[in-house]
Amino acid sequence: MSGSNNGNSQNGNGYRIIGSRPVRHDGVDKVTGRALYGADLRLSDCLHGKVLRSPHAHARILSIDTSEALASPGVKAVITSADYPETESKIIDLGEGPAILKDLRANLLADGKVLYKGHPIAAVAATDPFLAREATKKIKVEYEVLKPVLHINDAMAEGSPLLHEDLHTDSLGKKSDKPSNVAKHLRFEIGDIDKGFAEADEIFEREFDTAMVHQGYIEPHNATALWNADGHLTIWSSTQGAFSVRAQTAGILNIPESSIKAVPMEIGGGFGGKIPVYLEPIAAMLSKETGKAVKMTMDRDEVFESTGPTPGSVIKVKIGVKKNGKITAADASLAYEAGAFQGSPVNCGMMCIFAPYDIEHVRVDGYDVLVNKPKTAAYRAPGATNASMASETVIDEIARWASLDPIELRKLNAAKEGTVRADGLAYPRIGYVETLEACESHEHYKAPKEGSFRGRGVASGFWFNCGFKSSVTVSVEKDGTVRLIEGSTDIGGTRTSLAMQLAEILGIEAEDVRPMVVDTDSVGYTDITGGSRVTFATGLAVIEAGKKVQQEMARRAAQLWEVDASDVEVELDVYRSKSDSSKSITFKELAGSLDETGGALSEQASVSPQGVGGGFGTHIVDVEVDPDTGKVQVLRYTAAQDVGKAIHPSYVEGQIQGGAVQGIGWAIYEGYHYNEDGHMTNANFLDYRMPTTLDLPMIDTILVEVPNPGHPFGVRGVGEVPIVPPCAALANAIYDAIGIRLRELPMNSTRVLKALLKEKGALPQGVEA
Amino acid sequence: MDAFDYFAPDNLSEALTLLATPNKTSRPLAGGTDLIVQLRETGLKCDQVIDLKNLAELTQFQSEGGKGWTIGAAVPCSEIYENAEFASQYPGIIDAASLIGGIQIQNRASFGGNLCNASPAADAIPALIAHSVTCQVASKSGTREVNVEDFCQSPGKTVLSEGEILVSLKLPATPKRFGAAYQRFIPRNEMDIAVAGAGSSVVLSEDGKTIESLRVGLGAVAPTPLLVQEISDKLKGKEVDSATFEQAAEIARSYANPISDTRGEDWQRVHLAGVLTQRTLQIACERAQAAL
Amino acid sequence: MKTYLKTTINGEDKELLCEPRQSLLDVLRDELELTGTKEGCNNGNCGACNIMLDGRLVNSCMVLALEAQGKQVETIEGVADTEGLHPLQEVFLEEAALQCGICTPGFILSAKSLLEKNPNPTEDDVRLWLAGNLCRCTGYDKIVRAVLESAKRLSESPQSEVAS
Amino acid sequence: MPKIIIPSQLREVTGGEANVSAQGSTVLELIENLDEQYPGIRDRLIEDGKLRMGLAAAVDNEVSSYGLKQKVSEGSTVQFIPAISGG
Repeated sequence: MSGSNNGNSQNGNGYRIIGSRPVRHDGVDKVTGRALYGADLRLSDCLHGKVLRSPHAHARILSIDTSEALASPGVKAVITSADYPETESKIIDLGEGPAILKDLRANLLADGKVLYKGHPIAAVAATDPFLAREATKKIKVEYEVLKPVLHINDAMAEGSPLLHEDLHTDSLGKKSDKPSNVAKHLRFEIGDIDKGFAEADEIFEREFDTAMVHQGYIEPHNATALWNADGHLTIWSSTQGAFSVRAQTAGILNIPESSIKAVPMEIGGGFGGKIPVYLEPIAAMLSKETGKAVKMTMDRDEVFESTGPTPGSVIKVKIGVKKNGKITAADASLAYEAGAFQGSPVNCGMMCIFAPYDIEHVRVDGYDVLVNKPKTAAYRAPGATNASMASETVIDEIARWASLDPIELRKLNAAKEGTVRADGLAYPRIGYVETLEACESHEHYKAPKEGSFRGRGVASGFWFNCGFKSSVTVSVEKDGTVRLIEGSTDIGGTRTSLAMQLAEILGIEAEDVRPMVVDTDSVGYTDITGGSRVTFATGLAVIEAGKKVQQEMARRAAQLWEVDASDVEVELDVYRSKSDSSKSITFKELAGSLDETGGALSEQASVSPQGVGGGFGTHIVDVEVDPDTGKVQVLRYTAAQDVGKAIHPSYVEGQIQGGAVQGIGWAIYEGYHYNEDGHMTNANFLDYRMPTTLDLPMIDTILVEVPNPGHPFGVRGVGEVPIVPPCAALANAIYDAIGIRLRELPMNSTRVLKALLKEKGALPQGVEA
Repeated sequence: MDAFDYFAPDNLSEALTLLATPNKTSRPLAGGTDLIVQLRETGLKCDQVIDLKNLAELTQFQSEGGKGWTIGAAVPCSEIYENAEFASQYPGIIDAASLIGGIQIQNRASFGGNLCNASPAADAIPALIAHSVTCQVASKSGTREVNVEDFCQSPGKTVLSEGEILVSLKLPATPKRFGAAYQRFIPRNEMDIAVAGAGSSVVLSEDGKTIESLRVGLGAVAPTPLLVQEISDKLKGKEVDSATFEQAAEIARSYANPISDTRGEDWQRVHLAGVLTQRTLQIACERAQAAL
Repeated sequence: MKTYLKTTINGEDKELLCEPRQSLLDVLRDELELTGTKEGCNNGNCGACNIMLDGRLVNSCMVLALEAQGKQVETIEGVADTEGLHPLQEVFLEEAALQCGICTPGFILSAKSLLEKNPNPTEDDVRLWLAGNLCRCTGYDKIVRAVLESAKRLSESPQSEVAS
Repeated sequence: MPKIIIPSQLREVTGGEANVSAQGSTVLELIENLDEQYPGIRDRLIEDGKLRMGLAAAVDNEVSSYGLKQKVSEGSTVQFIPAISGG
């Protein structure tokens, strides 16, 4: 086990295991190719399913004729939304919050209308994937093609084509009289906004437009379902939450959750995009129809066109500031693309946009806007990156206006414990200022900037992280090792961060803990892996179960020594009799005598914790812009983040590096490109450009540790914060390099070149700026 | 991908016979990095795939003893740039061979395949134009030579007629005081297809101060790759200086008439045609001067 | 129409019938149940399906299975041997150079072919060689460091060439 | 009596008041009591017998997952904020 005991985090203190860097438990299978992901599953006598997807972005379905497909070679079943069982329930619990059942169903199999190109219409099960795909081409669908609406401004405009004729804007319970593409309007307000702007010496008002982007996980979605004659349904799939698969599938198919066993396979990346189900209920229906197992996988273009990218957005920001740089008022309007059905994370963007700052007068409006694009889903701190691109760019402008160093200005206005956020909640202990100070004192920030067309940018970001529910079971083996059974699918090494917390409690080595992610029949209810919650919340369940094991072991020692349990004390892994110091036994030895002291030892714990610790990050980036081509090259990147307490520093660094690079891709390379028919023209990894090794420098990380009081080890969620600052950091660095403010994402070479040529008045005529 | 039959003939005449099989659509296969994607994603009609990688004529790669080199149409890019002797004489070709896709693609993709795909993006072709490459075409009735700048006729269409195969590329020996370079603009640093590309070659005077002759090829800025003859005619004899390079860029821009698509805007491609011409001419001259 | 294929995979001769339209990736996974080679995009843009074909690193999704007739194929399953993991596999674990792990087999094959060709690569050499392998979890930092560390460890290790 | 901070969009029902107080020991009782003071506010907060979809109750700055059944003590402050999800 390499790595020092306290890790290299800033203030390692007295832990044995926490802060060290043990090798992950599930690693060997992953580096040898033995780990089983959803597509690797081999069930005997298994059919293959393929989906027919809409070629139109907006159309009414007049008729569907599946007869010829059903008669095609090897085809065993064809289903459409008509095959959904009857149900009266309107709202179902996703295991992560409620969802509208009618929308969930219609998104999986179109019901009357297709609302985005790629919208599933029917599904075929056949003896092999080639035959299934060929059969989908034999399904005859008659459409009445309608005009698609693709941009937020068009969707919100009067007289825009309506995606749902019966949808009225909901303003916290009040419905608009006319139907609209705006599903929801939300507003936060603290203080008196007009008074705030009246006190300002200068007011900055800017508008931003960001493109839809995708999580980009390398593993396409997959699901295999087997509906037994006894009505019991087993689902194997790549998911961020097996219990959520169970909840959604049960709701959609109107069957009891208890009749479903969801088996989470190894997951090949998710970042929020594998919380919703896309294939599981379809595979289940095909399996019920055919009496055989049905396996489905998506192609890469299906993943882009038909799963859950994160919303593009139009954001207006207005900030009032005094000459000394003190912000007096902040007002924002955020319009997010919900896609085909309501439910964008605009509320989360509203809570995060001014979160790093202590501002007395704040108003934020949020609009959930439907457009003919796939239904958006969560993507790592969903909604926060768009918002931070807007606010942190204006904050940078204000710093230059007030001739203050960008970090100075942020420190002047920084949120601290007790600061009230726009949504009205006051912060507990937080570490934002500490991240600013970490950057300010870092060598990168002090390094001189040489070379022309080079610039340095800074930006901050916040994410509140989640708690939700988790359960674990801990069993002691006779050889003194411990089995940790838990239900949190492991994307970023959480098996190890949980095993380390258990080892710390029991005073044993991390290698002596066997963490296992199991199916929904084998562990207590556990919510999705998401919201950066696993090391925190499932960690709390591990700690509780670990303490119960320790107490039971103390009772076993007492039994062995025939003393009263209260006479036994434990220190690390040694149990000792207070009254007779000669009586002492290690955890390992005691485990060997479990049979004589009462038999097997296994403890369970379920938690639904509060005390969730929000996280802040501040990033520094150096860029060079090629003035002739507009290409932006990232030269250096440093990310400081308040991680509370880094349990396994390597994996905390990995989360920060991965999140930062996704943010860099979002900032300068990635974006959905639609033609005017609403067809995505870059639904592949060639033209949907995710950063490669050659586009990036090393990503240096600074682990700032301001412990979260809500967790015994001080743990805060770390996974989502790092994706929030990069877009604005790059926008500010590009400004520093070429003196031009870019307010559209992606800031790709085309846009940078256009801005450069416009600046020199060299933009060819007819090219609108 | 619809079903098809697969053949891997080991001699050219059998390959030509197979390619000419009546009422069957036959497609030649070299590296496959274009063909397999098209079969899988565009539903390209195909009854037979004829794998040409066992044909000696298409996998040959050797110097013709001072009279230039021959590269088989199916030779993968990596094999080309791994040949040190070749690399020292044809820097522009090496630039092109080592830029296409990642290592995995370069171990399969061939110049022949790139030419036959005739994509307007034409990733490697401007470098071939700069090096005055000629294409050796064979059919049942014999062989013929086509200048590489004439090989692509329109997007996806080449000069090859029914039953003809591109067998190899002939590269003339590089004259003294010769320099060449190829660059393409891609948004990332790898894995992208060219938004615009330019290949330039020069032969300098004895003192290395003037350009005796030059060739500039452009890619992704017109339906087919272009040899900008006007640059060769107008700038012959000019000084090796930025004014000349600027003139060349001006002429190059005038020949570019690109489309706008996912990868780039039309005005952007026109602008880049000029920038890349300027840069590759400058590097070509520097390389030629270095060899004086 | 099913066609006979005979090829050598990780040193073992394999014979089977397959359809010409099946890629080598399809055959490895669906016919030979060697599922360590992963599909990420099926059009040559992500490297998750990397294998060695006659000593060359290729995307197996872009190779028709029948093109492997009589050739040597090496997959992730052939990298470790009875003595244990290849240094790259060990260092990837020690340096936390993977998170979800779907891209890891591709990166191991890719890095191994680099080190066999260039035992002492610079950071830029590594980044250029690995540009054809996409990863979305790690941001590449620890992967590049792991390859550089493996190069050091391989050059220091006195014993003979590791099983390749 | 527990204090309640009225969400911006419901201040039209409370005559522009942002800070009010009400009687009750659970969130449900508080809302029932509020509705007596400001008729119509109950239906803005509750739908099908539960807190409106996408809404959560926060008591003394802690977001509760128990919705209407969340207990509230005399000195507490209750707010209604959007329910959050993760990615």
